[in-house]
Amino acid sequence: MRKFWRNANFRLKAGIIITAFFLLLGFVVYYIPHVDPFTYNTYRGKLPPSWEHPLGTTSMGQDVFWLLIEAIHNSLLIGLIVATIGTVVGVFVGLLSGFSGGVVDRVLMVVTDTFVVVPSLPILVLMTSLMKGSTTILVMALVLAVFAWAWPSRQIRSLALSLKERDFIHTAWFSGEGTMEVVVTEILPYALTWSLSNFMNATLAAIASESSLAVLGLSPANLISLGNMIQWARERNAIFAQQWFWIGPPIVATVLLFIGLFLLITGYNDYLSMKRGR
Amino acid sequence: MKFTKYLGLRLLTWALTIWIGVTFIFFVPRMFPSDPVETMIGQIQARAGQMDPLQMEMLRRSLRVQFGLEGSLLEQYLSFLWKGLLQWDFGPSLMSYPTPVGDIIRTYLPYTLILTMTSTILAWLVGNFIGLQAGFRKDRRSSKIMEGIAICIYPIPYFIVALILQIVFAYILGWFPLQSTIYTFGGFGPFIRSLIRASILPALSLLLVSTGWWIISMKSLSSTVAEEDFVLFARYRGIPSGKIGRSYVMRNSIITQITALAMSLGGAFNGSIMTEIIFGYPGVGGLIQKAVLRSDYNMILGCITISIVAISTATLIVDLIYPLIDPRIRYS
Amino acid sequence: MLKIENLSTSYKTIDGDVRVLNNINFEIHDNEIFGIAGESGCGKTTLLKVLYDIIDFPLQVDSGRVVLSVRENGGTTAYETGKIRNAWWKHISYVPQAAQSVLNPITRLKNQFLDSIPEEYRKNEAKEETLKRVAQYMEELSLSPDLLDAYPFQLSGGMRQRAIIALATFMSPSLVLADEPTTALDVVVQRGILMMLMRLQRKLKNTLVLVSHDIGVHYQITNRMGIMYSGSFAELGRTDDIFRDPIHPYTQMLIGALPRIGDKTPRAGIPGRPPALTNPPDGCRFAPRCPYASDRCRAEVPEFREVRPGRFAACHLVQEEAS
Amino acid sequence: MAEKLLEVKNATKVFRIGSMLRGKRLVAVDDVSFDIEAKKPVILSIVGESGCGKSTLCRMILRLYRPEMGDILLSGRSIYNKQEYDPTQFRLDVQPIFQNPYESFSARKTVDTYLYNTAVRLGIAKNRREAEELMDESLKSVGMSLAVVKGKYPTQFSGGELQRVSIARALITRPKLIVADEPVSAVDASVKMNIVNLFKELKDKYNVSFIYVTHDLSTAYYISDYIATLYRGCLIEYGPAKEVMDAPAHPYTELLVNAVPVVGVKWDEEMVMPDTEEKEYSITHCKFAPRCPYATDECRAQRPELRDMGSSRKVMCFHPIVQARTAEVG
Repeated sequence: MRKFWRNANFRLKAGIIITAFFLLLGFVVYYIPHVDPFTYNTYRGKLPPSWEHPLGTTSMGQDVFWLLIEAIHNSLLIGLIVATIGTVVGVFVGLLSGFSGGVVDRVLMVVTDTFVVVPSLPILVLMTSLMKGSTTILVMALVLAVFAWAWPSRQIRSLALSLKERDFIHTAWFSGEGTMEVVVTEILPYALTWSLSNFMNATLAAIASESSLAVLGLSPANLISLGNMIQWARERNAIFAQQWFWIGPPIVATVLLFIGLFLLITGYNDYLSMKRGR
Repeated sequence: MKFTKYLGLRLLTWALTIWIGVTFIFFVPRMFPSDPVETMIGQIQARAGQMDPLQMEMLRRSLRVQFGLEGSLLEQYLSFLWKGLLQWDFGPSLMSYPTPVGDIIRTYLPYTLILTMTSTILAWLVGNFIGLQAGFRKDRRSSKIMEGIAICIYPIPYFIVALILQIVFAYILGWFPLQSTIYTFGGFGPFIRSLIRASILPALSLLLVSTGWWIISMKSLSSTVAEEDFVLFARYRGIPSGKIGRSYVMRNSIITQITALAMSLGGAFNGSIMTEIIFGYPGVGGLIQKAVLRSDYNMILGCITISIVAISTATLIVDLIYPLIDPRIRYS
Repeated sequence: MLKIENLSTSYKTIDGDVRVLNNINFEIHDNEIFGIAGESGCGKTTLLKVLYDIIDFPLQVDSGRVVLSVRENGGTTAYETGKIRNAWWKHISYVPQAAQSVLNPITRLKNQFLDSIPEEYRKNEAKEETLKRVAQYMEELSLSPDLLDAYPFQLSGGMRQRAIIALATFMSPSLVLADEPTTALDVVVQRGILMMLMRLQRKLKNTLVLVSHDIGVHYQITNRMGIMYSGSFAELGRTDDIFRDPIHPYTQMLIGALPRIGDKTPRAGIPGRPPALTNPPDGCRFAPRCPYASDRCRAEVPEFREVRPGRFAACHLVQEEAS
Repeated sequence: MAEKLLEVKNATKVFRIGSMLRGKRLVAVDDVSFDIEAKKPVILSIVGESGCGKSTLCRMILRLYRPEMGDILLSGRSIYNKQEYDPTQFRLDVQPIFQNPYESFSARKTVDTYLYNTAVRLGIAKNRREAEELMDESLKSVGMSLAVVKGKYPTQFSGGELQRVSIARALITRPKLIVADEPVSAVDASVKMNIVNLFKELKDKYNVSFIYVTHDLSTAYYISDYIATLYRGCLIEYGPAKEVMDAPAHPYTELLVNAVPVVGVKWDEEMVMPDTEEKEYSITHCKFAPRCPYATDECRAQRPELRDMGSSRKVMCFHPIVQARTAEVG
């Protein structure tokens, strides 16, 4: 662990620190007992920051700080669920495609490529607008996952294709391993290293998609997410009213979270390639 | 001979992509329990009050026809493919009844195309130029600063960048209007002037994000290429480093970046939808938002179909440039 | 021609410096083919890099230098480590391993030729004129000038390597360094290319340094050769002498291990493996594998010295024999 | 019990290069037939230049590629016939050794897991203790031991050591046939002989036949009983190794033998190497004719048959060199 930290590059360190900070806010601070920030008029509206309300309150009398904490929690949760589904499905489809070859592979490839090329947002708009308002985090995540599997599957397929002709796969078979065992113990370890960086990427993309849908008013109306928080502030004219402590924190949080995750991804990739280089 | 084969294959995947995409968006709404016709009737009832049952039945019928919900699933599907995909006829728009959806999209599409294309191409050129400098001359201070800036801007979602630009330039500094207005009447001069004025902030937000991406990817790509055997061997041949940068590193990295450009178009389109909405720019993005608010499903389906066709075609065009630059595709 | 004085180099790693070349001294003469032999990891590639002045991180020169003397404008100019780059391709050129990846994959060969010819050699002539000279030179080497219009991927490995040799010798450099030039090629092609190198050297009367792990190749075409083991030379001298009468036990065992067509008598390889450079043994590095090793061998590093005129070796046994 | 260990019957493998629409056809292995007797173990070398199809042939015997035409029989049973092929028995009888030992094992696993799997999964050892005994015995027969190998990753071995481990793994099943694809080309000269000698030794000790695929003619001469020369997918010469290489009958075999940089005999500097590298794989006449110094109009018109030359030698040539030589001598 200490050695890892010593060898880690600056980006990886910065990424880890920022991401850890957000995980702390979203999954530790979140559980400190607090008033439900969604309810209107819990406090007096438009309060400036104070000890009691570190980021002030909204026009509707909600506490911005706790609103932000819940938003970070929910956004991260959506991101993680989508990334998990996307990675698992992507790895599965990619391995299937790469190993089966022939017609199955070709069909899967064309479908995968379609999902990579086609613009995802309009289709997500269509899907979410059909279930406007009546969704949960999980359903939202499932919808977002429709576009989260294609890229990893493409990558895993090419990884599988390059691995399957490698001699150690043949050695494994001649050592009595069955096809499933070969996939699980020989291919998967290689796929996992790659999947970790893809997982973070997918988290990032999912949070961004959810926020985009929120700005369109298509995220569940009762879901406190970073995107919805920004959207609510925009709807209530926080910009015109110069309520910077209302619209500012979710924007700053989103920016920081994204930069943090991105630093983590590129830092991790650099770290891997450096490790391989030696 | 070899090229026609490449072309044929590429055209085939192009057609398949569009077909799969369109089939997907045809079946998805039909998998959801909500029925757009009933939603629509509910809305009309809410507005017009109780209606005569016979009249309502007729309305329901005609709405089903207009939504393309008449007949068996297969018939609906075939007619959707035939009318929508081949004739661009998506039925009437329900928010500006009875104007056909196709006509409305036709007036909005050029704005989006201009915005997306200029910003994408500009971002690709500028980003790759800076990225090449940063990758080939890694140790320069300016390279590191450029990369640092790119890393801090690229990961931010399009609409956040748009929002920040709006707050800073339109609200605080007041240099631009908060919402775009384009004067379609009043002559060519005012039209162009208002178009440029309305496009600058949306274009800038698209540019910032995607330029960031091209800088980052070109930097890592060109620094990898710069360590390839043929670049090292070129150095050992005593070729001046400027020449190596141009004819060895750049030309070989650009090939990869063209493929990447083709892959990125969908994302760029998503981005322009978001910025259009933030700035109220009169493009397809704004149209989609309005259609969503008014539950105009014909319009949504039309916009999506057209965007799938547009993006796939743009991807196809970019891919066709590829063999012009890479002789390995041309000759083998 | 080329003088190597007290050369020591190491690679910087996070676990400290790893010494790869140890105090190397030798000379390469005018008008000869000099071979450098050795197993993987013995330092022969590093040595070649330093000879060609490719000293990039993490490789560093700890001591010593390489001096290249060439005839230029009537006089003799000496280029030293750090300056040899200025003589690249004009006086000293480099032939890499016959890899797919050493030529720019997307430009025709003729452009790669033009790129490598500096302005002063173009004599203000038009591109076409220069290309005509190149085509003429290709014909002299019995290569088809049509190759110039080809892309690298259109050529077979052997053809590409011939083109690279033409590229490397077009400006008649005084020294050509070839790093395993035939390693990835088939024997028949290998023989063709080695003969081409040999004829070229005879014609230009310059110096060719050939690095190869294949002892047979050295026997066939080099005049003098050095055998490296774990970072320094074990033995160096005229090729024929070395094969007729190897002095160092490593050389003896290496030559003894070579199977020959027409001879089925049992042969043994050398037991053990070369020492790790990160943690070399004290004394002679070959001692752990040497059947004749004494306590002295295991304690004291043998000096690389001239055993007979023109014949060098680093072995305590030889010194005893001589005294 | 069949008297042949391995029979390769008209094996043909065609690769399609390029896209699915209209790809080029490349006949990698072209109607190759030969067999290995079961009576006593032999080492058969398959030699030829890169791209001659020797690796493809070897992969067909290992069932890694399926031949387009022809069949391969092991102890009289086709390995491509579903009724006759049994995957477990096949792996007990045939084992591979690959070119690059570092590629033969996953970098993410310890190498002993492969040996352990071989012992347990194929039903040779019943429990861990039996398996470990087997592993240790196998490792000892290649000059290593379980104590040394256990728990180590591939990168912790030298190339020569790891190649020994991979031989030890193959030996665990006590196979009848080991197919070794360029097993020493990634190994240093000083240890190459150690591994080659091991083949010779194991052949008698474990009664196992070897197919030794190589481009190194000197080691092929040194260890093999029989030799097969491939050229552009065709088996052009076959016979006892010593006889074939001492007096090649096919001009291509002669060329190959002459091109080896042998210590002791300097090359004739005047000799021209006919290495025009034609990329045409679909020639209908003799494939070697364009490079052959002795080619006649007949050679450029049709393809020669694989002819029996007596003393179990075969050659695919209209004008085998042997006659000329015997004429000179006589």
